[in-house]
Amino acid sequence: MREITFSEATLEAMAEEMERDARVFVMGEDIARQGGIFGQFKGLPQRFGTDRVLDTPISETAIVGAGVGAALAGMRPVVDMHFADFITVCMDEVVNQMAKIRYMFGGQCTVPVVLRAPDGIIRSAAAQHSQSLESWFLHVPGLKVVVPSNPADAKGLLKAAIRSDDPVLYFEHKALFPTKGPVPDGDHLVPIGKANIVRPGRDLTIVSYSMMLHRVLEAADKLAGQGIEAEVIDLRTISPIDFDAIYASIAKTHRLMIVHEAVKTGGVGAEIAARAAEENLDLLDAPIVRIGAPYVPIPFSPNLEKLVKITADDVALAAKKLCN
Amino acid sequence: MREITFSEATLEAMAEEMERDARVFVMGEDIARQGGIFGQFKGLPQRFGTDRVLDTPISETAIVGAGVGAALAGMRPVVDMHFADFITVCMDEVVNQMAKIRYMFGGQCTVPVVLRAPDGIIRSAAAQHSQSLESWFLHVPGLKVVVPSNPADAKGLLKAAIRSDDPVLYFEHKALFPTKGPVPDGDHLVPIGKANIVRPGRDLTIVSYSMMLHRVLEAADKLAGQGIEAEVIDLRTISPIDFDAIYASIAKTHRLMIVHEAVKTGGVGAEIAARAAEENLDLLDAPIVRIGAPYVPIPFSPNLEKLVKITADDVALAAKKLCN
Amino acid sequence: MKHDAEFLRHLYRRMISIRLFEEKIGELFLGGELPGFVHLYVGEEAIAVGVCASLTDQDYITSTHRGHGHCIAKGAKIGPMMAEIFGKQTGYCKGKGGSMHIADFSVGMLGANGVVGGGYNLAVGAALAAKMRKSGQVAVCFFGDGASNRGTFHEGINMAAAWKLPVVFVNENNQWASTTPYRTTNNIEDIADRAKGYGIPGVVVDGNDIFAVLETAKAAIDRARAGEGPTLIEAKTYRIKGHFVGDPEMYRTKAEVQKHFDENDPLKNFAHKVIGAKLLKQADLDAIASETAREIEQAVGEARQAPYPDEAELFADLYVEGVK
Amino acid sequence: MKHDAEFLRHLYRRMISIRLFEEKIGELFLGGELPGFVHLYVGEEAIAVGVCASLTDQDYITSTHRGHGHCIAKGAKIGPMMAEIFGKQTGYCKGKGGSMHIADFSVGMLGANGVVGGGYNLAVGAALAAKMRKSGQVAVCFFGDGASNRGTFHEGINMAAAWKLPVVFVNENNQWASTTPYRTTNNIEDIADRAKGYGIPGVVVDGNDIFAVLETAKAAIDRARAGEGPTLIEAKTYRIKGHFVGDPEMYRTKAEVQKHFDENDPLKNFAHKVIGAKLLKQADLDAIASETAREIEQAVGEARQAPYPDEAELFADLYVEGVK
Ligand SMILES: Cc1ncc(C[n+]2csc(CCOP(=O)(O)OP(=O)(O)O)c2C)c(N)n1
Ligand SMILES: Cc1ncc(C[n+]2csc(CCOP(=O)(O)OP(=O)(O)O)c2C)c(N)n1
Ligand SMILES: [Mg+2]
Ligand SMILES: [Mg+2]
Repeated sequence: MREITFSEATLEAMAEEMERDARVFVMGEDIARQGGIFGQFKGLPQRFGTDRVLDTPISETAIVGAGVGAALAGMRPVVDMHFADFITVCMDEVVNQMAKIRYMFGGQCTVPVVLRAPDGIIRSAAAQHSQSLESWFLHVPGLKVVVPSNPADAKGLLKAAIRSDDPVLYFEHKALFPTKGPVPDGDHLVPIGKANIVRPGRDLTIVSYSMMLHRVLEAADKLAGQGIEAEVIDLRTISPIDFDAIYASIAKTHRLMIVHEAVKTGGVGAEIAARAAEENLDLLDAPIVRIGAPYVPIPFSPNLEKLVKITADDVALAAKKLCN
Repeated sequence: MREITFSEATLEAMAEEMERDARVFVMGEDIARQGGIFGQFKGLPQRFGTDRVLDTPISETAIVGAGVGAALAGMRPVVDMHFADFITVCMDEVVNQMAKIRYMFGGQCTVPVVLRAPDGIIRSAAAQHSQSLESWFLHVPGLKVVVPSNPADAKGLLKAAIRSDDPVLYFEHKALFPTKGPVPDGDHLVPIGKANIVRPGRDLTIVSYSMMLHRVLEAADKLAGQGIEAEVIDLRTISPIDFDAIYASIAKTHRLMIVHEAVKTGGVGAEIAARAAEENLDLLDAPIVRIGAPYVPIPFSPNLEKLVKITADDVALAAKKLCN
Repeated sequence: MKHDAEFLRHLYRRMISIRLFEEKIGELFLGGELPGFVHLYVGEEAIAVGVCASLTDQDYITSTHRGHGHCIAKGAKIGPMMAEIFGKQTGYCKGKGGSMHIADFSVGMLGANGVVGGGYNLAVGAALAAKMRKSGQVAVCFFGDGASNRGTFHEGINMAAAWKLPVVFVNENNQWASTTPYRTTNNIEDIADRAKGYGIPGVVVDGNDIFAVLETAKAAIDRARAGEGPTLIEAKTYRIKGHFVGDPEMYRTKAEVQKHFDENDPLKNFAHKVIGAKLLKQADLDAIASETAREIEQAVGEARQAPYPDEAELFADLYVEGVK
Repeated sequence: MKHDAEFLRHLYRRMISIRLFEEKIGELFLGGELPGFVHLYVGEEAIAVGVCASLTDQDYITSTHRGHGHCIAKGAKIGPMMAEIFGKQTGYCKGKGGSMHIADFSVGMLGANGVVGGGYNLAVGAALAAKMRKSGQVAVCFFGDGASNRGTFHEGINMAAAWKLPVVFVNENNQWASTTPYRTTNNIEDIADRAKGYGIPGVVVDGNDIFAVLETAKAAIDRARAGEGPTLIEAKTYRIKGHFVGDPEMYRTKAEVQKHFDENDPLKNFAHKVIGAKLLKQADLDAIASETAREIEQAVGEARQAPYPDEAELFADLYVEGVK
């Protein structure tokens, strides 16, 4: 299969969906002239015109609010957050409008907005440009949240998100944009809400997503060398979470670990662990282990930043402990 | 002990701390002329002047942002959110500024702001005026979060919050304001970070806070009539959570249930359950049960709203099931 | 006066519908029949009706917490409005929205909004959709004097001005934001002056004179439709009723209110003018009023009889594509 | 020209410090020595220095992502600034903040800000504190043309105007918000015109002429100190360097940039005027420049040698009162 970057994969998704459906357009800061900080919009204005690829003012409430308004008026907007950290600036538009409008209005309308939000740690971007905030949105009924880890899923989930009649938050890890991977030709779609077993195993289940999936896969390689076979699940969607896949796996492995880059406390791992401990405690032979960032803002200094990043060794070590 | 309302208790706390420290002031919408929607600021402008009790424009980013700025300049502001739902409007100020400034700047300053946020369901206020959003802030290092359930704690925690050099979010349930309870005379303080065992028991531990604590206590009464003795813990603070208190209790009861009004998925209960399943699974003889709101925005119609409210019967039923 | 009798009757019908509807709602609320809380549009009828008279069902409006008048002016039906405010299944939002979240997408009424200032960007987005489609549709955003201090005012109007979107921003300056007088939170006499900061026309109009509103709004709507961009209209009026029904109104005197009503009642103004110009007779107006009153009585009767939403409806209309 | 030689030397020292500091930072960054990303203030020196010349260490400023110039202008030391940008323990923020979060509270520099438009309300709050204490302090908020479209601009300036706070808003209109030209996102020639919407003075000044800036800023600062409220100053300038170091600058020609620099370099302007007026000699300027260059070289040497923060520092300075 051809290999392209994550960034190119999202670009293909955008182009194909904009081609397919004239109602699809995209707006955000520095996406037309610059092509996006990560090149993720490059060439779209040339192809679709700056009427459908709009450089906006620095006005996040207008970007998201107008996205919702355009959706109510029949369009299918993709809005870009520049950095996921700035979703804080328009939380009202996301939480009180985008998520609730259809329900509050008794189903009179749909809100087919996709909100793209580059997140995660990259190169000492420090406390206000490095956050992974996806777990907040688990707690907000009305949204769907996807978190691709590779180019194929990046494309397939973005296309699915654009076609979805529900609002979808699409968190894309900044450090993933330049990474390459195989992407099927043609109209490749990945269903929202379905996890992916990326590595089968019998000794423990490791659930992860986005960037951290790669740390987990490295760890799984190491563990295999030490006789421990981890089953690795890429969630792909964190709202709704595919608990069927998780439960099927722990029915086999009887051990569960969850790994994400976001702060451990109150992260997605909390919901997964809690739900497993509620619904399937019998299946488990050991405590449920969560790995996430320590309880601090992301520090600037590279040697401190390193301490909040999760490594394959962290994962492997914890997995070994869990399997003993 | 004298009995006063929750609203009066917070008013005493404000007055005492404003008396004690000239740097303390309060600002928000409709707090001076109106005295607060729940009467919680009544009389303060008369006593301290409208220079220290300020009616603001409808500008939540300015209210919180200026609170943070005033704190950086040496004041001790209390800022009022009117309704907790509107914290979404100023999430950047709370999450990216208030919580992170001290850390990012290497401890050059303190940020002694108290943010008061009336939350919870009351009288069909519907999807945008009924939310309980406290769990988001568990996930934000740099904040402390308190959730009083009764007048004495309301007073003691508010005084402690105002005196704290760290930023504190103070969530006060709208339906609690008119409720009465005993409040000690004098300089009553409740330490941030310490839970309260409000009812001892041997059969299961029920952890709760704010309004739901009362449903839990009602349930505990019912359960006692059926031979089940629940130990009830009022968290009082949800960031940081007093895990010592929870673990000491489950070491005795071996059963854990968490009850809150917020949406169950991604709620505070998730963190508590996950942490218990990680650190003290051995202590538990049964699944960890969480009770929280179902996964929908709060509907307007009273008969639907009722379905998202947790009752003492819901709690008692789940507890009985858990103890069998 | 260049309007024909048919059109004048239409205007009066809409205005009196609002007046009688609101008075009935106030009565029902005080009688304990309505859930939630309600904000009445009494005294501001000329604004919504005067503006909407130049709109078609294909045009959009966004509204506020005080939204009944906007609904009726845009052509929503009394029956499903009344049912919605009762929280009944037959309401516009199937009882899920209530007074603060009432909407009728079939006539382009994109919803009341519980978040003050939440509507600007929805209107901007609807206008953006219209511009992209070249459909000739116009969006109108109604908002209060208090709302003019939300950041969304600035972000929305700036974006609309920069992109020359077909949107009209209609400020209803009723001198009060809840308990807070206009001039204590704004340092300018006329909100319309803010238009200068966006390079768009800003016009002050007597909001109690429907003919003045009609003319001003028509010019702005025509301008928007012609692709010449947004206008900011400030309609000066006065809030005759309390902020919400049940407001003790400690912050102003009854005499002040009465004086405003006596001098500026838009319905009296209308009657005076059309009867003076011999275009309609008092008897014409009375006939319309009694017909309207009957319609409202009927709506109340039907709403009382209508069922609450079935409990099975709780999860309906949250997602288009199912999530459990 | 009424300034004495000592003062002129002071101005030049600050301006050339910024210029040489920024050029050095650019070089170090391209050499791979600096973590994170850096935004340079080259070409805008006259603004920060001209404004801060009328402030004392007791006065406050808030800054932006492009904050080095504001730091130096306010009197921060080169050594700890350089160390901070290297991420070292000896930096102003102990390496936790970096370029985008640099602060020096000892001279009233309340911090750079990674959130565009995050500074307005911090300045408003600091000014509120000053007003409450009647301390005579003034706060200055620096912000970009792009930032002028954030909602916080509106909320902050409105609150400051309504409350007549001692704050001066200084817009640095360098014609670019990252890759987006000013006039594509703003429908007005002069941002200063927005002052009309708040009933405060709005003044345009040549931001490349320090004497013009000095005079305008002094008048505004005096006005603020006298209790007459805020002023909005727009200093017109041009961004000479890329948005960040490493910016490929595909969105403009080198010739355009060169033209602006040739015609408007604020340092050349200054030299031309003071030498022309025979107040200083070229040799005076050269001496200051070489002294400054030495100081910067020394700071680089020291920063290189300085240790990274100890790993034990990770959790330090998050809370004042410990939380684990
Ligand atoms: C973001 C937000 N802040 C505060 C409130 C609470 N609130 C509801 S209505 C209101 C006053 C609104 O005044 P105005 O905009 O003048 O509208 P009016 O009520 O006069 O029609 C306030 C403060 C809210 N609903 N949303
Ligand atoms: C709220 C927010 N949105 C977007 C960004 C990304 N961003 C950083 S700098 C910048 C451009 C700022 O332009 P301007 O305010 O003119 O300042 P300048 O860089 O020209 O000094 C943008 C869009 C951000 N940091 N914060
Ligand atoms: Mg008003
Ligand atoms: Mg700029």
